[in-house]
Amino acid sequence: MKKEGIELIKDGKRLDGRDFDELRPIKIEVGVLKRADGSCYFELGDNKVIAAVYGPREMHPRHAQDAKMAVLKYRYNMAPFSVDERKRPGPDRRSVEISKVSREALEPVIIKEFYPKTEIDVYVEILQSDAGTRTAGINAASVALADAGIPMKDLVSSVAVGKIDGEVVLDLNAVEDNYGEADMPIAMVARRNTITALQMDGRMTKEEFDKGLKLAMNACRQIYELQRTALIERYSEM
Amino acid sequence: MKKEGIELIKDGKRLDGRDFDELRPIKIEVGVLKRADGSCYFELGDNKVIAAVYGPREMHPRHAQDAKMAVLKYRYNMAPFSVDERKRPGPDRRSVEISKVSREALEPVIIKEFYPKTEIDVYVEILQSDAGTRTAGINAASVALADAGIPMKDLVSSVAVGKIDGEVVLDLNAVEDNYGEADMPIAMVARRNTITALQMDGRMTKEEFDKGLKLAMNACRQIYELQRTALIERYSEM
Amino acid sequence: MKKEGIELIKDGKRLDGRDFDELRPIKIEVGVLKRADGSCYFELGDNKVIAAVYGPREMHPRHAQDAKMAVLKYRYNMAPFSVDERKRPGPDRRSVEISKVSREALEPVIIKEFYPKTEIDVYVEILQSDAGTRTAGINAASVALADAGIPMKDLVSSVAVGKIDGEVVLDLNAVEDNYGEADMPIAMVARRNTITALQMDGRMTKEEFDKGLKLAMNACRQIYELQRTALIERYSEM
Amino acid sequence: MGLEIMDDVRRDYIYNLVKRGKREDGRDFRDYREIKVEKDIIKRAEGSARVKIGNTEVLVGVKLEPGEPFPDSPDEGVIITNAELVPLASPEFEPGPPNEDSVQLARVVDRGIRGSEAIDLSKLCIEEGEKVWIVFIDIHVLDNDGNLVDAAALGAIAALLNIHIPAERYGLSSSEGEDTNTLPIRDKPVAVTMVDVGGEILVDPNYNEEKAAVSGLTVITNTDGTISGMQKYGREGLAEDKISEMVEIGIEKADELRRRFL
Amino acid sequence: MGLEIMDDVRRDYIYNLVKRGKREDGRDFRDYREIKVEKDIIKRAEGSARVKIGNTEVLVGVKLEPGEPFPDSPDEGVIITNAELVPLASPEFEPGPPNEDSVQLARVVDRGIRGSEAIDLSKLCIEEGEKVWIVFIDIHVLDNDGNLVDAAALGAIAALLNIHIPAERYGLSSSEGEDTNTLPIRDKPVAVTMVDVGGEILVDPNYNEEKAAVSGLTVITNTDGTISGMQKYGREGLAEDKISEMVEIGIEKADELRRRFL
Amino acid sequence: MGLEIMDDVRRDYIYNLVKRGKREDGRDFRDYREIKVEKDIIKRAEGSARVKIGNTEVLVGVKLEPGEPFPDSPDEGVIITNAELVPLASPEFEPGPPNEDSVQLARVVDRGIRGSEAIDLSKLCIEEGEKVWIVFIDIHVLDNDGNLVDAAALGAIAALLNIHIPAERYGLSSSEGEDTNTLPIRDKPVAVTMVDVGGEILVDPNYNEEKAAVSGLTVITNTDGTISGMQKYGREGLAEDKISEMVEIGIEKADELRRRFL
Repeated sequence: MKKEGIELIKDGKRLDGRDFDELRPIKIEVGVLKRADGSCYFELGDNKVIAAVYGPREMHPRHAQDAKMAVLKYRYNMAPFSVDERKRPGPDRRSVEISKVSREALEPVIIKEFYPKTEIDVYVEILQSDAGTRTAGINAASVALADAGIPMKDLVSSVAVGKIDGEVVLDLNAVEDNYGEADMPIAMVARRNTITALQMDGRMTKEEFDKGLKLAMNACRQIYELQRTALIERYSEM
Repeated sequence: MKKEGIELIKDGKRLDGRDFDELRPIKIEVGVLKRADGSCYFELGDNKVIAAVYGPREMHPRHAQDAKMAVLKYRYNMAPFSVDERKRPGPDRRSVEISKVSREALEPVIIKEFYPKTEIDVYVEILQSDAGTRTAGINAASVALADAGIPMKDLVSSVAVGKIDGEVVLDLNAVEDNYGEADMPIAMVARRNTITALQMDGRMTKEEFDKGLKLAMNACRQIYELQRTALIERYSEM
Repeated sequence: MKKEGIELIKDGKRLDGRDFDELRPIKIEVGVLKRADGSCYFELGDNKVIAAVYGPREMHPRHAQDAKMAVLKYRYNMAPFSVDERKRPGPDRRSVEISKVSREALEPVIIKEFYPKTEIDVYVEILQSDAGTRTAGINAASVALADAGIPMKDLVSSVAVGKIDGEVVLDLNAVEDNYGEADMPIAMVARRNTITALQMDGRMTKEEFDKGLKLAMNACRQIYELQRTALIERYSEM
Repeated sequence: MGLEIMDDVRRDYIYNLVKRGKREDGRDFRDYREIKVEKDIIKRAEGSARVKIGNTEVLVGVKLEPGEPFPDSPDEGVIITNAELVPLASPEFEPGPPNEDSVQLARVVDRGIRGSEAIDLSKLCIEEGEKVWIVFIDIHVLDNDGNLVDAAALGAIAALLNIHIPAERYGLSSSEGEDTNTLPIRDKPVAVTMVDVGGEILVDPNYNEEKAAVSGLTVITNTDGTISGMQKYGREGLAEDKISEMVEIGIEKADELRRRFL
Repeated sequence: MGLEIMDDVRRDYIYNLVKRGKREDGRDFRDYREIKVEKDIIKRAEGSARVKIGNTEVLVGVKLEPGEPFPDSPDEGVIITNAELVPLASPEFEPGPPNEDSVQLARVVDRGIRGSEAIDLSKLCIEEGEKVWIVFIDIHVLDNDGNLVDAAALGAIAALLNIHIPAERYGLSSSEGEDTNTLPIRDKPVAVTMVDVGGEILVDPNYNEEKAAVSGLTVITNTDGTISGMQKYGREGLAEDKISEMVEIGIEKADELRRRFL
Repeated sequence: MGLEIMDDVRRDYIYNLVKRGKREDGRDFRDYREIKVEKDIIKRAEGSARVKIGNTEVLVGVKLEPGEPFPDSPDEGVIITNAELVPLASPEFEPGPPNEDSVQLARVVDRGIRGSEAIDLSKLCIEEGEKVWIVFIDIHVLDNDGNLVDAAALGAIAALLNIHIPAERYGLSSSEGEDTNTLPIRDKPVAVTMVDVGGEILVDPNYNEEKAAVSGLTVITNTDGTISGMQKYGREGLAEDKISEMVEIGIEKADELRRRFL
């Protein structure tokens, strides 16, 4: 599905000047919304996303409650103006799948047993998109969950790797994603080396995959530190 | 949004021969439907609308019930053949907004505390449209509520004023609405001088607004008398 | 609605070589699905349909339960690839009507009083269509209900008759349906001579109708024997 | 639960009446309630009719708009029949998309008009393969006291008679003679609905009779006595001879309605 | 039940404050909360603005895309205003299609822009009857602490100012001078919302004040002091003189906001 | 509650079996159940395949119809992959629009076909920017006893092989040689799904094993051993080395399936 005709690597650098293993600039703000129980604004290059957490709160309808633990819900949503061609409001197949994968990315760290019969709602809004919104969303959601005081075993960090002009590189931007050969978003509990989300499309050899996975895992560890720092700053302010 | 190029006032009269402060002919019939608890057929010029009331009746789903009072619902719906270009069946954004505004127009007079946990349903069908359907609908609904025996403090009466060819006039018809400069529907508890609905679009000065409001309030008092007369006739028949 | 220009009968035979009163080849397999409580695969010429039955099982939502008997549900659904022009997934008006008529075709034989508050679900999937899918579906559903052990007074059998080139003939195929003059599907409790479904479109005289009805009833008796044989074989295997 | 008991009581009441040869409103088994047909009451529609059968009231509006033909009949107009069981008409109707009852109502009426070929669709082609007239037949139910099908079918054919094709409104002038702007109607299909209560055939069931019946049949017939549509209803079967009798009654009553109202 | 009691308590609390001439956050009755307007924050949009009024936060993005004109105005662009009350913004918002609150929010903002004729739609025709620019004004609510209308309306007009028509992206080069690629804005409608609590008029109600109010009014006014949109809310009526007073306040406060932020 | 207890019992049962090196149906951890692939069984489809993996049964039909290209690839055909989890196939499937499970199933299969570039979309252009072939891949699940992904993916590629482009039906004669009417397939992506139960990797999980597993992975690989799609599932994480092992198994098993069935 990748298109050809654009040189994405020149003189060993990517079009935006990054090295192969270099993340785009990241900005994290915690507790940016008043009404939500927890929230986080997350920038990854030109991606701007915001996550809010509500709950644990009573679950409706009742027959969907789980008597043993909280139910985690996750809604990934793109603002209509977040992409070049206006996105029609409402869920589409892509956002339904991303919501599922993102929820499963976070589920392993949440101690759901503390709040039976309740639901914990994670809402992620993509305000501006430049490839990588699902990973930015998971990063934001992870921090927002912590900000909401949801009991968690650890934070989840997420990033994509991909293949452009035959090279395995970290954190594709939109041009690289459109003209590249493969894209692989992952999520990870950075301090436990556990992969909680993994998707891949495009074409890669096993060796490229192994290399990409290592690259992504390293980057997740960097992101983890930024998430942690942002939370510490937030709570030292308070 | 108003288009130009049609002269709407000639020799001090409107295209249909009316004076600036003149209502279109009104016809009211009470109790026209058998299955409904209350009903009213209302003509305003070429507008033909019918309102039915059901209730108070048990409210579903239960969690939407109000333990202290009845819940009023209002559904404004246009028949597909009521307008020049066939209207697709089902609610659209315009009808959703009109339903809300119309419900709020009637809410102040209904003694909802008498029937906790119930709902009172008002259904308004627009059979033929010629500008002014929402006001005709509120007038019809008000009479249908009385016909259904719903306890009310008073009747609500409704009419629009607007601005055409620079003049503030009463009760725009479709041509006037399409080529005029402003339209302002209001609803009112005529005997209490209380405005229960007010919308405005187009452009008016404050002075025009004041003048229009007085014009509308006077017309509501006329409509009130017609509503009252129709109800009295209905009950003297019985 | 029938189109003209194709000769459907030549030398007293139909285009596919059948006599006027001849059914297309029928193939019945019972118990073809593992997860369903009962199932049946049914071929009628080029029609391939499969029916599954689930239940009696608890009915949701509860307020839709019938305290005195089971509720029968029936869903007729065409696979997107079952017709020449891809069918968009999901119910359309045709399938909603067919589901209703098919449910009513089966209702008279099901002893619903045995299972109050439950629902019995019949799901019919049309995998390949060649005119006659609703009748094939009813035949399949009837056998699947028996396979599921639902208590029944008898089996229901179904077939269509129609009019082509002025002749009343049995079991129209797609070409005959498209270019013919009338189509009349019926369902019947074959051993009781009771008609449980009857629809007709096109144009027929009363005499043609009478003739067609007799033709269809005879064919239902044939189909009944095939259904019965298929069930007996299934249970003698077990 | 309360409602279910009421259903049983009503069913027994109607059943016992019928067993004594009577109907709730005093009619004979083969009689229609009083029928009123008013035509051309909706200005915005190309054709319209309000039909009352007793307390049942249905408004049918017909509109014509240019649109795309179906790929398999590029030179023919299109009929779209739609029924709205708006909640104004009955405490049992709920707002929302069409359910199986409104779909069936629309499709039975539609089938009668199609089967009779009442509308000459070949006259509704504007530009082959590109643009044809879409005939929207919208059935708007106002009061449901039973037998919506006959009221809707009668309203539909009444509304279709005498329709002016709105060519001017869409800038589609007809080059030929002036009568090309009239929708040609070639037949007058009429629906007659009957139910079986206790083995008796009741024509034109009212709401209570519909509820008490175990089965029913609509027979739609044409000016020449041919049948152009049928539909059986209900949770019980019908014997062959009963159906045959119903078809005969249907032809006879349709003829009567056609002469009186169309 | 618990929640309803909370509602009553809050209502009484706000009411009693107002009766003593006070507001929850210490403002005067006629004062807005602190307002911040940031423009052009979304790269992918042709125009955007983030508006904060106190803790209320709304993001408005404007996009232009080629599309079909309405049949009755073949040479004019089209405005489509949409509001999403995404569940991120409030525990009371639920995912799903637009409900009456989001529809009303979008339509009131839309009415102000249309009524003022702020956008010269005749400049947005690409090919008469075939292709015009569609102006999508998308209101994305991020945090709801009351008075969404004023924030959304201010965001909409702020986002509309200084828009570059993306003709290149769609291969639609403009033959004429270069300034034809700027969306011409002719007026700056501003919405001012007030509520009635205990007979007092409060400008810019916060969430609790909205809940405590029995009625409210939005007045949208233009640079020349004319009115281009109004909407009354709530379950109680408003007297004529109260409305008249609100309109005057609306004109005055809009003027102030316009000068400060647009 | 009863059902939840059953879930626990089943989970323990499967877990304890695995801990003793066994599977419910006696297979080895790396074995597939019996697989049957039947091709071209649906006349109305341009291609079709029925795949059985044990009791799991999936029918895939492929249809080609002319339609509009995407604006950003005006000279390429379009693939639309859709999965219906019809309620016939499982007591857990409900009628209605696609939910997250059916969407994920369709998208994972779709990704494998796209990633491998199995279909040469540039060969599916009819008229640049105007008309291209839309390839509808419809996955119809008939019986769900686990591992729908592998069955659907195998069915999709099997159905895609040997497709005749229905140019005649749409009056689109191909001017060039006759083999232009065959859909060119350039690769044969095959999906292999594995789950983790108690730290062991089970290939081709059946329904009970899926329910007992805490995580899983689908690996889609091509003829040359490259990967063209992956998806992790489940409420627990997977360690790096476990994923690496799964990818190796995936490549090996895909090769086996490809040789046996494609």
